[in-house]
Amino acid sequence: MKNLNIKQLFTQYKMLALLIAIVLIWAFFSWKTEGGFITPRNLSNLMRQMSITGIVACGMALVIIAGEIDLSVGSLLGLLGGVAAVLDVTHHLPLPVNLMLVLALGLLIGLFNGYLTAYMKIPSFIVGLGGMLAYRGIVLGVTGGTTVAPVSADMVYLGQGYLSATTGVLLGIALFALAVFLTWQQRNKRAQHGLDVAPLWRDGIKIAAIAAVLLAFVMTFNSYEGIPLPVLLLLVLLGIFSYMTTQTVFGRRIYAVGSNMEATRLSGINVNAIKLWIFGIMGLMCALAGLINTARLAAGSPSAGTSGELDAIAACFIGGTSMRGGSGTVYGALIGALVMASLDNGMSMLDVDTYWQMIVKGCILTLAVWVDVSTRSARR
Amino acid sequence: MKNLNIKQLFTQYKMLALLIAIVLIWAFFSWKTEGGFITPRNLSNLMRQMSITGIVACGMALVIIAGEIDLSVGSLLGLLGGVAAVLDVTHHLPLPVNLMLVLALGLLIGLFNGYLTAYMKIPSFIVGLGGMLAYRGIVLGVTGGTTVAPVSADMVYLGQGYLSATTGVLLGIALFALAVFLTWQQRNKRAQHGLDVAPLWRDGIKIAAIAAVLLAFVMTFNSYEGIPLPVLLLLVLLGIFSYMTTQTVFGRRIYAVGSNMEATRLSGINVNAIKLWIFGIMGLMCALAGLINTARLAAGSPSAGTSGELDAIAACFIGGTSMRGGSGTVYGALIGALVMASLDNGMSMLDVDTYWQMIVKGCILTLAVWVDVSTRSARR
Amino acid sequence: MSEYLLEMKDIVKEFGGVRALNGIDIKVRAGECIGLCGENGAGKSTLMKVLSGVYPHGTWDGEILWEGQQLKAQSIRDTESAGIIIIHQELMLVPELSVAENMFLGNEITLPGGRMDYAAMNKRAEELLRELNIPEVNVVLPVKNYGGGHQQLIEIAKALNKQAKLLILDEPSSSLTASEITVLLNIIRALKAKGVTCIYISHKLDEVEAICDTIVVIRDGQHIATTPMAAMSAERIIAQMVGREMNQLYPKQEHAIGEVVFEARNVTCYDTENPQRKRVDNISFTLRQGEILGIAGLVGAGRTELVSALFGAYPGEYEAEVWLNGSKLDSSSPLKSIRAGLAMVPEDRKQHGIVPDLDVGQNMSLSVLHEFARLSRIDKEAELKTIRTEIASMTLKTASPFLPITSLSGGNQQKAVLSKMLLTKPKILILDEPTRGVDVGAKYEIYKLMFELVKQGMSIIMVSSELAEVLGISDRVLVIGEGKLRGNFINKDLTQETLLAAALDQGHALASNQTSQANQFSPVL
Amino acid sequence: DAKNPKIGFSIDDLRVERWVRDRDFFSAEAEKLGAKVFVQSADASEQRQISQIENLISRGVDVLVIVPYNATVLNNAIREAKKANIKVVSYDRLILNADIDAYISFDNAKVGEMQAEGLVQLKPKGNYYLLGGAPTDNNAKILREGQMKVLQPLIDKGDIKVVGKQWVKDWSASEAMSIVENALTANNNKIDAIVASNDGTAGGAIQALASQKLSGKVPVSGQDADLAAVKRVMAGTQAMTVYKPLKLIASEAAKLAVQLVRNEKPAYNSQYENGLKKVNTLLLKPVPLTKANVNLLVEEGFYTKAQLSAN
Ligand SMILES: Nc1ncnc2c1ncn2[C@@H]1O[C@H](COP(=O)(O)OP(=O)(O)OP(=O)(O)O)[C@@H](O)[C@H]1O
Ligand SMILES: Nc1ncnc2c1ncn2[C@@H]1O[C@H](COP(=O)(O)OP(=O)(O)OP(=O)(O)O)[C@@H](O)[C@H]1O
Ligand SMILES: O[C@@H]1[C@@H](O)[C@H](O)OC[C@H]1O
Ligand SMILES: [Mg+2]
Ligand SMILES: [Mg+2]
Repeated sequence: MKNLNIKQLFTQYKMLALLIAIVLIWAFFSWKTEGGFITPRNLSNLMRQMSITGIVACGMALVIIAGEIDLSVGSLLGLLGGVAAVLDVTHHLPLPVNLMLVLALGLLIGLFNGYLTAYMKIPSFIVGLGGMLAYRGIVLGVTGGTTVAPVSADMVYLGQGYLSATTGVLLGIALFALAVFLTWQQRNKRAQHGLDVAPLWRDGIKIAAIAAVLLAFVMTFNSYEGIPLPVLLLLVLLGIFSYMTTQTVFGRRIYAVGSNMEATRLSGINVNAIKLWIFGIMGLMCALAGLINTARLAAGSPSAGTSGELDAIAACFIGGTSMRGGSGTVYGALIGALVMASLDNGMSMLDVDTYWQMIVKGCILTLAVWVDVSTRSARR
Repeated sequence: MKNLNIKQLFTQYKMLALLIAIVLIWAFFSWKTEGGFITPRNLSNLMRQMSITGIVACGMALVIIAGEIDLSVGSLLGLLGGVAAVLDVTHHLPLPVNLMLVLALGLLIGLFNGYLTAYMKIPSFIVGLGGMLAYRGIVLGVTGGTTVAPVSADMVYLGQGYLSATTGVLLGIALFALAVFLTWQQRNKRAQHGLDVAPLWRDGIKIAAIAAVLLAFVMTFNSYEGIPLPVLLLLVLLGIFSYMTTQTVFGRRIYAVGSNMEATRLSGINVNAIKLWIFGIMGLMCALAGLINTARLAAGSPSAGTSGELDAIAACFIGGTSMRGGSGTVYGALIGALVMASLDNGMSMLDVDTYWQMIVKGCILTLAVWVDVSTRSARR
Repeated sequence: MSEYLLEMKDIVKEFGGVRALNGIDIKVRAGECIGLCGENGAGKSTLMKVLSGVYPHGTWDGEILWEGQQLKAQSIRDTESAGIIIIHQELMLVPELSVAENMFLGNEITLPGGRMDYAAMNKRAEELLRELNIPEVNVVLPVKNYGGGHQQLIEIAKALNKQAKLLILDEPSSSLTASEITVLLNIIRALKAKGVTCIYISHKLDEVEAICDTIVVIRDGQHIATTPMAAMSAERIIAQMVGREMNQLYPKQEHAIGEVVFEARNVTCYDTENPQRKRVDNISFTLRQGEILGIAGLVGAGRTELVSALFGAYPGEYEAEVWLNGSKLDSSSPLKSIRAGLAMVPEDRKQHGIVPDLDVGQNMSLSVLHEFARLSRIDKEAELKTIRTEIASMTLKTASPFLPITSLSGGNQQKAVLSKMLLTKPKILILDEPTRGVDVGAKYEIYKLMFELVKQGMSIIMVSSELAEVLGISDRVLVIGEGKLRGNFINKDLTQETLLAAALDQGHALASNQTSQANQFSPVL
Repeated sequence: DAKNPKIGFSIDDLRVERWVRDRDFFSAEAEKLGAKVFVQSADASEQRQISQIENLISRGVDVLVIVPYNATVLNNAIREAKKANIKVVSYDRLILNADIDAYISFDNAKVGEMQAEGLVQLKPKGNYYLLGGAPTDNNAKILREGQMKVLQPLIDKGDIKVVGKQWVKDWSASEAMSIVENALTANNNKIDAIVASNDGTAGGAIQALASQKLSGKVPVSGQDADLAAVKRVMAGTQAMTVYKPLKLIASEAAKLAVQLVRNEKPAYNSQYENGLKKVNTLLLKPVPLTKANVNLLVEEGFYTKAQLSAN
């Protein structure tokens, strides 16, 4: 049991390290911008700016945990965003229909990628490389190389809308209630099964911390315009994916596949089906990201999403997802995305030259992973 | 011994499959362009067009065989080409000095990448991702974001010069003599060690085939302008790298490291040093490719080499290098590069729409690897 | 219904033209415990993979009747639902998942909505582990935290958790200690009593003798004989396996033991996960010229850590002083150790021994490749000649040195790894579990080789979990327990009981039947 | 041959909207003149453009019309063309240091000037933000030079303050949007004008303004008269774009190309020094386009009325 605690602390510590990094980055930029960086308004911007990478990173985290990679996501995001724009601008489809169609298309293409990887046994790296070219080609074909605009106000709202202040508060309260309920349920369950229950004060502190974070979050956004819809979406995804990866059979099997595919197969699990669906989910995430991107730009641009795969992959790795598969978390990936977005946002606020921005980002990325690697145990 | 032949035939067959693919592609384009595709002039173009990707692919093949990947090569190529241009245009350095400096810089940066990967244990994927950003940033800094031109005629000659017809013929003869000598030496050696010697007719056929290929090669180039220097460089590299991977201790160790690094380390091999040097070589190749690129452009451009890493990696995979490391060949990678270049060249001669070009290339890439995967034995 | 639970008829399985199974027929009655015996590469595992659906129906020829019905399994799922459960020879656990998750992988207990019912699974997992006598394993920790022995037991627990009609155990005991094996055999007996049919594969014939009712021997992919155990003995099993009589398992040969040549002082290894914890705690010992030093101990005792530290291969923090012929060595990396005259054949052949993409010959020459090189160019003819000689002298069974190493049977792979190390001409040879998973015939040859080597003046350190082997081969035996040196015995009238007692003995003084002679240089005494 | 010449048209990047239109107009006119056109798009890669030019040469074209991605890197390729007796026309952007036969263009520096002028007319004083093109695109630099030619005197006078400038990777609209969002935050929305270098990036900038309810209040420039941009100009959210009468330049270029092959004398109206020689030039006028003169587009058939009114 002692061992367990150390280990737990360690995993928590890993996330802590990243959070500390974020605090440092934020502190630095706030100092440099004389507080401009941490105004509610900029934090709202920051979160909106990271939302697209974040959405893609959610899916990418699963893909990488399962021991695969998907390089086609940037192009696929562009393609799906482009399709959404064409359906909206040229065909005037009502938003819900449009959404459904684009999501379905994303799922389908994702499943196709998955099929090639899982059943045709083409390494996902290659499927991604091929898709990167092919899907970008299709966007160009679909949009004829032109920017498709202006998209309808409904759609723009998806990217630029905000929750009203009261809804935000209600949401915060609901989340808090959920946290309390879950903790209480867990205590009950453990007691019921005769497992040792954490001391009450520890769960108390946990709940208090959650309350503080939720409060800060809702307050910050409400003191600007409210919680932006893309950020809300990202939170929902974070919830769903965290639940999926830690609580569901499917989620745990993703780790199993990535950690030892052969053993998983020999345990009677259909590893191909798992991979197939992971890519399907990745496709769905590309559809969501594409929609939000089109909504944010109020236009479908043929070059949308270019090199989006690199951002998403970088976010996952910064967030501690293992290159070899089998370990990683979705919240880690999102924190990784936040690190990158903070750097972009802060440096552009400081009006740093592009080339310095690139150098700094490259160095930070490498540094972050180095810290991760060197604090991790040396064992393989 | 029978088993051995099957195995040998199989490896040869794999290369054969690729060569057949090339023949098909060439035949198709020649038919469609009414012979325009296989004019000496276009073949000369084609080879020059593939030379830069080819040079990078030589290094990348080693990196991938050793179980690593390098995503920074495109940016590094751009950086080194940019430095060469600046040294030439702004500082008027004589060409040999310039060459030496750029090669040394390439080696150094490559070794630095290798150091991060091998000794600091940062996954090469991340080192590459970081480098991709950072080195591109540095190019932008070095060139100030503008194109540095015009470079000196000496340097341009590197990229645009041709061997004279007689030199070409002499080179062909020399290569032929070398082939004869090596075959003869091998026969002798085998006899000397009491190993069975291949029948004379088989070596005869081999030599005849070599003669035919050399003849066709020299004749084709000479009937246009001669052998282009970048193509010559590529051939030299092919020779050096093939020799290195198949004949030297270092080469054998590259395969061992990529196949099972831990077992290799326990066999008393300094695996870190091997990785270090492989990245060093990769850096050198980037320097060469950067120089040729600058010479071909007659200018140092801040966007040179963008996404060059993807082309090189694709070439390696099409050429049968294994994703997992431990197997692959340099000539395979070059054939892979030739396949991609042929597609580009042929489709552009046929005036195919860009978006179709991208789609076709994406599909062919995936298809090629699928064929490779599915014809490969199911071993392991 | 037929009288047999299972009939396998005329099974043929080919790998790229090579026949691993060549028309095997096997019949199993319900409730029976079959001992499946055969040399390395005989096809035992392949046969079981055919049976359990690892190789789906259609990738092999022949017919399987299960409870009188044709069995055409497409995957493990199908055979598992029919009640055929297999424990694989290779460890098949998922390192990143918890012990409990591993035990329920593929058969998770779920709550509504596909949720994992952790409470239920953890509880059941703890029960199973208690049955296997390893309550110290924490079921919520990742499996990677546990060593080979524990993992093997977890694997067994995973199989026990499924409802088996037929349980196949493919070398389940290769990393287990004697006491753990006893627990395992008792569990199998209990299963038998409940009417579960078993197929038990092991190279340790005493286990087979102890629990099997019927012995099936196969050789070169063909069925040799099916005999009731009552009519068999270990000797007869061996004779059927190798096709000739073998009157002796341990070919002990006289050899001269010289002066102390090698000394390890104060070896301490720290756990990689938890640097506070010492996996090896200040061990020192000596080794004489021409001596075979056995190192015995329970699984997890730290023997592998000890020897890998000596060789400079321990992945975590460690301290060690290594002396050879009176001078201190730098053995901080395998490279330096090999140069200094040390060589080690690691425990885990697949992870640390073979290089799968190199062929047999290239694997053998890997460590000494530079010796064939002039100006870095390999003289391939010279290399091939050496390889051929080595293959002949090791009686390594391979059709050609150019075959992939992965196509060899385990025993032959082991020989290849061994000859890789021997080519470095070491003065001190460290063998970590040299005969794990190796058949009796090949074991015999490896022992013979060891004796030849010590006769030539080499000294050998052999880590082994098989006490019979330790006693049969060693001149002297060290016993390690919980990272500490627990005993140092001259192998004369030494018994398994003595060694076990020393290994289990906690907090007592160092056990030894002989002190002055064996350890005159040892700082321990 | 001279009657049915083969024209190779090498375009920088068909992913940028205007070039698609250039291509269509060009091909239509050339075919009318009896020529056959081979179009290539280099997708913003100088290496690919060189390869494609080489391929067009092997294809045996009689004249090359080139929209360089990077104007400084083509002289080797052009030397090859000259060796094969192929005429070379530089289209829209002047190819430097190379032996080209003719240049037809709207001047990029001029476009930059118009962008700045368009904004200065509306906001002669105040805080300006400079949103450049791709940092790797030479033309982005030339545009910036043109803009600065107008702005610098005003900056020196103290009327205009440049509160920030960034290049936009790949002319990407989303990148432009983030940059402007951050700039607005950093300056407390105290930005009075945004000099965007083309319509794509202008679109991103305007979306960022829209979320601050500033669109239409802060003038934004552009260029190319992309359909989306023209709609924005009409809606008042984008102050101006620079209309380059693409149909004119395209058909003039087609005519010019055919004339060169047929050894006829084209009607040049200017000469430009490209570093190697004085190049005969046909200079066309870019037109600053504001709400006041959008009808021009319909008159010239650049867009149909329906296109502009459809939403
Ligand atoms: N996937 C495979 N590809 C090629 N050959 C194989 C494969 N699996 C097994 N073989 C070959 O089939 C034969 C039988 O192997 P198998 O693993 O069944 O032997 P075994 O009796 O279980 O031996 P051991 O006692 O060493 O476990 C061996 O010659 C082996 O090399
Ligand atoms: N509790 C543990 N936590 C982490 N790793 C372990 C643990 N126990 C064992 N291992 C690993 O398992 C492997 C084998 O265990 P170890 O070396 O301790 O035992 P040993 O005495 O060599 O026994 P054997 O060789 O019989 O397994 C080693 O590589 C070790 O790192
Ligand atoms: O027309 C513009 C062109 O001149 C510039 O070079 O690239 C972007 C285009 O919008
Ligand atoms: Mg076996
Ligand atoms: Mg061990």
